[in-house]
Amino acid sequence: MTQLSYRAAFALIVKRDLMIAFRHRDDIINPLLFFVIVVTLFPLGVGPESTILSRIAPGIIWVAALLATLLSLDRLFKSDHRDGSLEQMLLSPHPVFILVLAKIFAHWLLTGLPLILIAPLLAVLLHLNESSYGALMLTLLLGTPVLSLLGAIGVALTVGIKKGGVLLSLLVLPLYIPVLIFATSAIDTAAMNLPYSGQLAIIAAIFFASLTLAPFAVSAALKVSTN
Amino acid sequence: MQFDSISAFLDMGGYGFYVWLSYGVSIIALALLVFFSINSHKKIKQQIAQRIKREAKLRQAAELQKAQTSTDISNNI
Amino acid sequence: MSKQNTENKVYTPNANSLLSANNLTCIREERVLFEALNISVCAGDILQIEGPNGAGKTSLLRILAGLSQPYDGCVYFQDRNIAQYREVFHQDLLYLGHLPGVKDEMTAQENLEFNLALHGLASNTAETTLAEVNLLGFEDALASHLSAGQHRRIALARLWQSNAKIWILDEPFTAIDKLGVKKLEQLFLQHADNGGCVILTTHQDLSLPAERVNKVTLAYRFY
Amino acid sequence: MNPRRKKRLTIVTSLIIGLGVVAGLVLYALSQNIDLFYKPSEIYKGKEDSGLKAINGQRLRIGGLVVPGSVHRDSESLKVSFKLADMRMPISFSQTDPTVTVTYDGILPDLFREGQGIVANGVLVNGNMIEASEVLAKHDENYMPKELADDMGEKPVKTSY
Amino acid sequence: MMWKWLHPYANPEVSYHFAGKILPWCARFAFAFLTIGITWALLFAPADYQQGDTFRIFYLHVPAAMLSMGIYLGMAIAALSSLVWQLKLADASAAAMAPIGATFTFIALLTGAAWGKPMWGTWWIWDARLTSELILLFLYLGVMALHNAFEDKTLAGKAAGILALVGVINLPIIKYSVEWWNTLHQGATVSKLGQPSMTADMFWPFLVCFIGFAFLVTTLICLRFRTEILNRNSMRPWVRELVTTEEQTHAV
Repeated sequence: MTQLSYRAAFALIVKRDLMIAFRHRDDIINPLLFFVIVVTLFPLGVGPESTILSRIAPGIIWVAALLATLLSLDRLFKSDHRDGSLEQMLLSPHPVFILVLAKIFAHWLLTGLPLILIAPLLAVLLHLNESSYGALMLTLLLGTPVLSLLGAIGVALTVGIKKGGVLLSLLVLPLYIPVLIFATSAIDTAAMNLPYSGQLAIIAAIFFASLTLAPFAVSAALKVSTN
Repeated sequence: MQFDSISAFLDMGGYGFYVWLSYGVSIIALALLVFFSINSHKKIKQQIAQRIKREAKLRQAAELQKAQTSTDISNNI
Repeated sequence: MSKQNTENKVYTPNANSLLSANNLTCIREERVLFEALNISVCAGDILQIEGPNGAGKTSLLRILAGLSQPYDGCVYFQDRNIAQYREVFHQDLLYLGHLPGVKDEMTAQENLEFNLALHGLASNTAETTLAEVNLLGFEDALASHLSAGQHRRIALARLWQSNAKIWILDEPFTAIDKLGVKKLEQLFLQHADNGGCVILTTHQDLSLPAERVNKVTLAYRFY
Repeated sequence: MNPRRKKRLTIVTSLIIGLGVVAGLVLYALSQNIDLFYKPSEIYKGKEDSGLKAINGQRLRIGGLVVPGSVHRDSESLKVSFKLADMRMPISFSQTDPTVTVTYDGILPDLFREGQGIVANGVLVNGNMIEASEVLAKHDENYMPKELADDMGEKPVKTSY
Repeated sequence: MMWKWLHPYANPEVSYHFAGKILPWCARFAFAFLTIGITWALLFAPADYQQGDTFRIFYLHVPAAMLSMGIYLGMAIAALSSLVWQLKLADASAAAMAPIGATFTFIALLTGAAWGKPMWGTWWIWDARLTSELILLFLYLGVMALHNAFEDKTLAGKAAGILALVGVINLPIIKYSVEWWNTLHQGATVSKLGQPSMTADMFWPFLVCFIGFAFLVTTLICLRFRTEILNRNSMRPWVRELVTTEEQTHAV
């Protein structure tokens, strides 16, 4: 029997998930739209004063990104679980962590990446301090994969539960806190013209830690919830 | 004894509200926890007792049916 | 096929059997579905699991496939514990559950191709294989436009391409017409003759020769 | 290669590489001395490590010791102003210490007193004035009865501000 | 048939009865220590030179905070042993600990707030310790919610265990991350072993209180552990026998 290499199996799953998502475009566009609308709500709620907005812009963008990711997490394993294709993937002769990693990567390509691309536009609307743009992009680049990785753990744990939506946010949001704190702190620090490489290094550390450990946690969780 | 009178004790040097709030809520929370722990223990036992009765009934019904139809459902117990 | 309760704890799996289960116990929601169950399946065997609803047929199949963990006991592929040799085992396993695992957003052909590719099989024969299950002309139809029976047939199409020795099929005949059932049964026989084995559950009576089919019956237990 | 061994090898190598990178990044981050508050002297000289100076109108957080005798209360309102000097152990003050003036409009915490360490959030105005929006008192780690504190010369001043 | 059950699954039964045996003693000790400790703390311990009588909150706040962390650690260790060594009883004990830990975290937060208001001038401050304690509460609630969401208690235990473990990796990160707002909370007073930075007449009532709370926690864990064992083993003959005999004695 010819055995697929890890890379081929990874690519196969990513390709499939991207194809499904592009045929079902709402899934990509809706979280993005949600992100934009949440961000635009803040000037309306807080008032259009630019000093206040630029002060809270990092927090708004990050919290909105977090919620948008949360909204899109359902797609990660839920539909595959519902139609049985998750089962088939777990029965394939590949290590589960490769499949999990591929699905998470596809999820990030479909949610994290668009968020990163659209974030600078929203930052303009919120009068983000000019010196903060670099930090915003870098933190999003390192931080959104973490959101997908940690979110996958939550989804994997709740995938078999009928009303898992609210539960999912209860499980996942506390885990998101460190990323949120360091990311906004990095952007704030950048606004004060201070070096923020320390914060960035910590987000990178969180990213690598979750990249290494989350696939195993997700595999274990999937094993439990598909039991 | 640190306090001269009951009122001084209740007053806690002006911080009575905060001290008694802490102690009060803590004791209530712990009491609730103890209560619910004991309660759930009792409830589980009741549930199991109910299940035993229900299963006994089910088994009787099944045996009755078996005797009537005498189908060859092999029992691997 | 042999099913006896053995008391000895140390179990040496039979190297002749393809798949064997030792002392399996399954507990679901605090209910014992079966306990101390021993099963051994050799090349050429067709094993039918019988029993009323809720007796644990699906649970047993999922445990045999390595999808669920038993409460107690082990499953061996040849002489290897599948909990440790999952990848090796799954190379030689084809499992079809209640859910066909067909994505609505992909066409029949894409679904089959993906499933074949995932198991390391060449996908260029997908079109001819779909013809085997009467889906000729539906290759490019999105699965969302197909019926439940057609979904099941897309899933079953893999059987014609599979080179896995062990087939575990949960109700494979659901929503399949008479002719299709006949064809599948022939395929099972052929697979068994070629040194494979089939483990399946079904509510229908198999029209295969009785001496070819072994049966395990699970009883509904009240506790 | 045997899939089981291949999988094990992949897991072990990725764990080692991943956790190694994590350890490296954390060490780097710790060496970066990410402290969030300015000391009073840093308002003048700029941050110790980077030399960056806070500019007027910038939001910042300042931490230091309240200079004894510098607390001025407005008799009409809650406005209060005080000077902050660099925190140092053991606590001592000298005339030559660079100080910044903090103004604050609000109720100070009970633990706020002269010679105490505090942290204030606010905006820098006029080079060395900080308009605080929040003043937080830091209390020390020692608990002792009043009599003992008297013996040790700790002044049990009940806040009178 | 009965004996076949009894042999491999003797463990839950033994531990059920063991927990039942130590439970009344722990309860008695807890009651005694807490009565003495709290009376001492409220009436006889000296007031602090700076903080006055609010210091008496210390005797609740610190034991609760220490136990809230300790229980989480215990839960994570139980979860780990359940996942790695497939210990079925560890599952049950992890599940038993979560609500207790959540209660103590809540108490630590509440007493902290009631202490902070007069001392710092605010009920709540987003400082490192407070924030991480709050997140600890969320983690506990998440573990409990996940545990309740599964019908099958064995699966529930495993899933909640994975979450508890992910949480335990995250706790130091969270703790470190919230140190950014660091500044307000004092350093640990009691953890400097052997040389607590408090005088003996303040320390002894604390110790008595702490031991009392620890016994209370043990009592509750035993109690809830027994409940979990019953819940997971309700199909076992020994449970059935136990329940039937107990019902009969009640009826009489």
